[in-house]
Amino acid sequence: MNPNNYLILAAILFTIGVYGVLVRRNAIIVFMSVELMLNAANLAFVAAARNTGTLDGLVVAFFVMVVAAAEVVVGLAIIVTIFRTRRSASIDEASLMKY
Amino acid sequence: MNVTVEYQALAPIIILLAAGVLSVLVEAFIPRTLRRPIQLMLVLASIVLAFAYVVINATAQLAGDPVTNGGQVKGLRQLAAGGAVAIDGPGMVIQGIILLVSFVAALLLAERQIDPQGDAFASRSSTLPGSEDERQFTAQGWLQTEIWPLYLFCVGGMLLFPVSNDFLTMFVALEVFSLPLYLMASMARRRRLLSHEAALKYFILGAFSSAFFLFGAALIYAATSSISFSTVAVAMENSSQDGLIIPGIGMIAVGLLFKVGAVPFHQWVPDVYQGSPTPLTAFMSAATKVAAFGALLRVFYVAFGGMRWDWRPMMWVIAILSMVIGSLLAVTQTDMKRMLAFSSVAHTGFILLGVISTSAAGLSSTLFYLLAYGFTSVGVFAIVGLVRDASGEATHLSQWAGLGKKSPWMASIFALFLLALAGIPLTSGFTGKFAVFTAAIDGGATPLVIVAVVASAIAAFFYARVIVLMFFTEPPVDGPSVVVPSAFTTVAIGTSAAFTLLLGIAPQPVLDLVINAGLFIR
Amino acid sequence: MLLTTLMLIPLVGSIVVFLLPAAKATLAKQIALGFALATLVGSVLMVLGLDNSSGGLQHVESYDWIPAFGISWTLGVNGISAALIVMAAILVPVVIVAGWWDAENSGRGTVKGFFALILALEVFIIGVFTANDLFLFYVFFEAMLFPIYFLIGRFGGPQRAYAAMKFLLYSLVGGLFMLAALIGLYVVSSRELGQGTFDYVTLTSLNIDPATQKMLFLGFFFAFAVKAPMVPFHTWLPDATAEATPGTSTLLVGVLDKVGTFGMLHFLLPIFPEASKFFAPVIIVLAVISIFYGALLAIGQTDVMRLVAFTSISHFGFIVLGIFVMTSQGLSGSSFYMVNHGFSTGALFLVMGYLVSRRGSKRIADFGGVQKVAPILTGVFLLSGLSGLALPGMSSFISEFLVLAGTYAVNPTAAIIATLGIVMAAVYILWLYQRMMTGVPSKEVEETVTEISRRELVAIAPALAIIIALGFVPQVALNVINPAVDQVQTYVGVTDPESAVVIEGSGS
Amino acid sequence: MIAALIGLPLLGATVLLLGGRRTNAWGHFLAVAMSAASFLLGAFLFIQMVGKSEEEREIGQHLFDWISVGAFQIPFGLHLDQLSIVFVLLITGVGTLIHIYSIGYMEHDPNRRRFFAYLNLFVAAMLLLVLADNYFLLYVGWEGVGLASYLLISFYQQKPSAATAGKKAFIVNRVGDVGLSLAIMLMFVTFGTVTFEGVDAAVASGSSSTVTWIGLALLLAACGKSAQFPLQSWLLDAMEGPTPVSALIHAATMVTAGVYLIVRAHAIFDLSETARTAVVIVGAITLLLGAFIGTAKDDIKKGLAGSTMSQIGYMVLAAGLGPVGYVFAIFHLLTHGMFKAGLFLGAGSVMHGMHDDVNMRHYGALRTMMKITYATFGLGFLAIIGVPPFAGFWSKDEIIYVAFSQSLIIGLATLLGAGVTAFYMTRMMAMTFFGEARWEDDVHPHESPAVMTIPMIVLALGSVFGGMAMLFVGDIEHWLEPVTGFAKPEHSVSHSVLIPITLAVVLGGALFAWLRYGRRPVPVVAPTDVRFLTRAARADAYGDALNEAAFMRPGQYLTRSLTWFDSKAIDGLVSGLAASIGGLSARARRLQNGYARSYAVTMLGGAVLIALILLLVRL
Repeated sequence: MNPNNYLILAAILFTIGVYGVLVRRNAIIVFMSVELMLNAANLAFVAAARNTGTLDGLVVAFFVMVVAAAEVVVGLAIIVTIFRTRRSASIDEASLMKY
Repeated sequence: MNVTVEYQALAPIIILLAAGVLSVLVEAFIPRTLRRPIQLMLVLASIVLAFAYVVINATAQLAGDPVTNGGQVKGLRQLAAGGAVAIDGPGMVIQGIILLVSFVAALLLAERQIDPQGDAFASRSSTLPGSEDERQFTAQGWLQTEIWPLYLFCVGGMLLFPVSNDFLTMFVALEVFSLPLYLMASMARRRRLLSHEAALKYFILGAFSSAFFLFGAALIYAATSSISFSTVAVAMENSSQDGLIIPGIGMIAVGLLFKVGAVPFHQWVPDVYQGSPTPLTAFMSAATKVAAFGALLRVFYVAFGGMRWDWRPMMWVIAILSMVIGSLLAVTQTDMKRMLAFSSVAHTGFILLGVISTSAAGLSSTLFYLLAYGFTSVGVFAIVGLVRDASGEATHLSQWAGLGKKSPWMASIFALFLLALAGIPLTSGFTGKFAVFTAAIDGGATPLVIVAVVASAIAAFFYARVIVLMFFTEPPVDGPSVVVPSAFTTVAIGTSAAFTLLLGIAPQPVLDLVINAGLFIR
Repeated sequence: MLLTTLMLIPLVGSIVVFLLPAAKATLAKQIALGFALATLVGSVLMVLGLDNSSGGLQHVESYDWIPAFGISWTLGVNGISAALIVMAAILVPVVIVAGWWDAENSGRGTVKGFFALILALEVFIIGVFTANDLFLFYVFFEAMLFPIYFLIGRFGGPQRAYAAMKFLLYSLVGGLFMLAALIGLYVVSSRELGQGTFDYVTLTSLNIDPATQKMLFLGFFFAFAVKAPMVPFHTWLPDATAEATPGTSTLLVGVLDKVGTFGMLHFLLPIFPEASKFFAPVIIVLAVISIFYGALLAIGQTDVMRLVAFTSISHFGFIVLGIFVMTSQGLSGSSFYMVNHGFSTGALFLVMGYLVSRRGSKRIADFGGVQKVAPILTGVFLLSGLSGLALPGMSSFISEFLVLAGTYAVNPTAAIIATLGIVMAAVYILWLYQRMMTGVPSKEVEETVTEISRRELVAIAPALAIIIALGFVPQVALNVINPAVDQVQTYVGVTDPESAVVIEGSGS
Repeated sequence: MIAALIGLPLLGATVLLLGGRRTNAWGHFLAVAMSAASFLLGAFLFIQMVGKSEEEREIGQHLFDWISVGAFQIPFGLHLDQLSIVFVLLITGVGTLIHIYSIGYMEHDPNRRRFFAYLNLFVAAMLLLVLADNYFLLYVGWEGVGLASYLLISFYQQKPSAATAGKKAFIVNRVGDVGLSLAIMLMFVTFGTVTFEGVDAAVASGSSSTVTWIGLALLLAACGKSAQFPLQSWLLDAMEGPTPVSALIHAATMVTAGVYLIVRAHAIFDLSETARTAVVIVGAITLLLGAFIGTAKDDIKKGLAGSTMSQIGYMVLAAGLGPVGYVFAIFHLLTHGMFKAGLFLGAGSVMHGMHDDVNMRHYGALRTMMKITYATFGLGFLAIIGVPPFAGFWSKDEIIYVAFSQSLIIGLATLLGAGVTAFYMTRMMAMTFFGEARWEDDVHPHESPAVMTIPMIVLALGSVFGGMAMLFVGDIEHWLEPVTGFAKPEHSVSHSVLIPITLAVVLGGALFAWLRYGRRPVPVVAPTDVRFLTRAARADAYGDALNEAAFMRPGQYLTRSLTWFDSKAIDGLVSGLAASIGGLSARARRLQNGYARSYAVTMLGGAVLIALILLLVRL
């Protein structure tokens, strides 16, 4: 089948991720949506690598996984701190600073 | 294929990352009492050393045109690490600026005298705000040194960011300096809720934007079958894949414009600047902008250089939005840090003027502006950190009334920084503005300059208002006072002030430097 | 070196005064006065050193400053700037003596600060009139604002913060547009010469295409019109003068605002000749409007300081008029007018200050009958007023008439309308005199208003003496000014209309 | 030599003004001395001039180059010729007398020193006016006398009426100055010079329209200074000043400067029929208007002021008649200078004796109380109404004669004027010196001291013999001819016919007045049930009302509305702009609502925006 479809799929995943970020209140899920976006990018890279027959895309994919892992560590740390203080993981509650 | 690693060229980056690893070990194994001096030594030493290497490399580059000698170790205008990193004139200038600024900022972070409770960071980030054990730790006067490894990794990432020559390296560098920033932002000693909130917002939005960046890179890769800027540039010339390239450029732009804090990707800026520990705000406002603009320049001059006629209009709009909205929103701010945050958004717009003119003049003027702005910005936040009352920093504008009476010197220096931000002659800010405006008009962006002028006019109002507040208004009873800092902060403020004046009165040497830095390597 | 030295004298003075301990108020005043007088001597020597046979720049000195942008520290004077510098150098000591106690009376700020600021201001004044690198000019143009800004904001009246802010913002906005035009000019020059420059003489030799000229002209003109100030960019001036101390107002209106008209004369005409000719008709109309607008509003004021401010707006109308008719009489008249106006308005502000400081009120209605209690003060008032209404025999009359005659030669209508302005001048001055000085003094006036003190008399005497002396021997100044004016005319490429030619034009 | 004429009184003024109180004691003597010295010098120069042959009589003194800008070259030069010398003598002569008189009149005034300083200043300025050798320098003297007049009218500064009158005089004169300024500008742009010599030489080359315009501009100037219609209104208020001032400035000298200007600029008027006609019309209107006002005034000084207007009207009219009239204009000016000064001093003396009361209805029967005053005033009275052989007769008769030679209407106007003059002067005599005493109780009329009466006597002698002397001894026509030119009118009613008619009219007027005021008792309070004409005359023929309606009211309205406009519209616009920026900012802040997710939305919007722009560019 046409490998371009993988790109399209990636785009769809990315969009879903964006949508998740925009509509979900729970910080964890928002964060998961971001991860989804990253992975969509990964998929795109891999697919593109397949298309173009170059390796770079694959390399990128590995790096991105690592980076994403690091991001999880930092992200969860922050979210957990917030959760422990506010007893809720809703990112809308973190809105003391405005205007 | 065998990849040779040009260690000298990469030395600055390597030094800082290595120092970062080292300082993690220090945290792990050295007894608490000794940590601070060692860490401090480590940080300052590594930065100085890295700077020294940048200087060495630069001089070596000026020695002769190295591109000819096969990209080998000697002449350092070259692609390093198998083309993943490009150590060239502008890159090195940016690195130099980052190192200078981070050195000054490090001094601020090391300050332990202005806050009676210790430094600007939570005695234990893990404790809950307002919880019993927080009170205990504070009472026992616990002080952490854990920011230092983070700081080192952050600076290291920043050094890599503007010189990385392919999307992967750039993405990694982006994350390497962003993640520590997210963490440090959450570590304020006082007003911890705000600090946490800042960190959360910064993190979520930062990750969001970097995802855009990454996906954009993927699209470009799909279109050009390469992630290396130089090859991408070539491939774009004759590529039919507009469907991929155009969105690709757009999404990469989103990622980078977020970091520089351009409208409409700016909304994190005020919140994060306000919430973070003030010394860190100083660091962020200066270093992050510099690094991010370095990367932005490289991507849009090198990778998308051939497409400038496509992306320029987009940048025009962003620049106009940044200048106008930044200045406009600053007018009604009541919190000093937020006001400065919006002013920094406006300045992003001004710097974009230089980027847009896509010429040698544009490049050099942008570099100059970054240096000028970096120091002014560090200095201004450094002083904001000094104005305190019992509850900590007094950042509400009304609390600044009559400071000119209480401590004329600090007030005068602060006024100096404000004038520089407003772009008044004989300050660095004016020279910078002048340079970018010149480049812009030369590049045919006269309308942009007109907008910039109007924006500056609006901006002049809120800077002048602060001066009126400090000098022409009677101080309130029980108003805050300017605490006397230790040598660290004093030196930091002094240096910033010195640079702000120097670059205004005798900018020629620096101008020579940025002009001789030449263009990006392709 | 001469001019730089001339700037160094007050600069050193300013620093010395500033470093004095705050307690030593009197010493600060004496030192300030000393340096001001030294500057005066220096500037007089400078003028005596001028060669009146040439209208070009003299005492020129030039050092590279920021070669990257073709910016240099280029100073030089011609007759016009020289005359203005001397005028300023005379006014500064006058103001220092007149404002001997202003700092204390304001109750805010330190005495040494007040006098240090005044000297600092003098530095920039000399700079702005001598700078012949446009960038340098701009730098001084902006730098000048801050001493005044602080003089108003620190030592001014109840509304001082507002007034200072308004003054600063108006000037900054004007300056920013000038900056844009300045950069534009730089780019144009770099396109034409390869390497961009800000050098005045070089720029006058450029031939810029008319469309660009007009754009750039407007940028500069806006800044100068705000400074001058011309209707409708004038509203900052009355507020500023109403709040500032009389001395500050004197320097602000008498000297600083001249930068606007000086800029038009020295930069706009020579560098943008076509644009100047193109816009001249519009500007002439604006100028005539300013003359009447200022006069009428002066009549309508109830606050003495505001009143004087509006009379100045009217006078600036005359100055601008003379500049843009571009005849030798008009140009020389305007240049001479700038000098005279410095003294006459200065005298007015100072004498008003004397009255206000005694009575403790700026409202005209609070005065009346002063002639009974303070005849000498009244005489001084009348003399200043008469010079303000350009009484024949006083220097202000000669300059005003030169402007009108020069205008008539090319634009009779404007001249005729402007001439009606002299009637209104009489109205606003004499009516003011009648309301404040004549009649039977009220109880408050009798109690508060005392005869002019020796110091005050000494301060104001030079200004009045000069006005009368120059009315008798105006050539002293005109001989210095004329060559420079001819130079300007050659730059613009205009000549005076032949009287024969004018017969047709005038027959209306 | 000539400069000294001006220099002496100027020196006096300077010393007195700068000297301050120190000079109080002897100040007035210095002033008198300076004025007298100037007079002697003038006399000396006059004798010298008489000695010379006609060509050499005109002498000049170039002091220095005053102004030189491009073609605008003005010398600081003086110039003495047959015309200026007679003025010099009049000014310094009458001036000195009035200085002397003032010693007595101002004896008890605390500000006497200042008064004498101003008097000297006036003499100096007036001399500069008549001695200048170019219009621009003349302008300085012109304004100088205006200033002196302003200072002296509002000399009693604590009196609001005086202050107002002074201001009014100055401002109205300024309107005239507009004329003078424009005239000088026109001369400059047309002929390239403003010296009398240069203009006279070049005037022929000017286009007729230009010359006419110059003439009209000069006429406007003359109207202002000489209180001619329509700028007459200030003169009556000017009587607020001390009486010697009224005598010197507002009767004898300054107010006649307009006539001097017209005669001096005769070269221009010679060339422009239109301008001359305008001058004649103005003169005719004023002479009737002034006389008309004079008929109803109860204030002795205002009556005389009206008379002054009217007499100057005669002069202006004569000047407007051209070469046939110039000399007689000057002739009448000189005689008038003497008798009108005498009359004013007489009035002053009366007021002096009547506690400064000026209302003639409180006078009456003073001939016994003040014999000298009565005599001198009477002689002046005979002179002004033109009874032969008194001074006024000769000059006025000549003017009437010439007027008839030019046009019947003008002639009749002058004739009528003569009649009315006789009427109001007789009325004045009757009300003041005849009839029954109507004094207020505490008033004890007494003759003035010698220092005051002597000048009056001298002037009285002048008004008796002055006319004859100038006409027969001085042969004034031919004396002035070289300067002004002189022509005998071609055809006119012969003197032999005209003189009887004139005298008849005069006698008629006098008789009518005598019947109304000499025979019948004069009510102490002015009757209010009077005819419109009387009311009009009392209200200065509504001149002020007109000015107020035409200029003051609209001016005040304009000022008020502009003040509003300035603060509301212009300043309002600016501050409105600032406010709107603030408002905009306050509203825009709301977008920064603190929710991370909405920030993300904004970012997405930004992304879309960027994509759109990129695509648009591609299209």
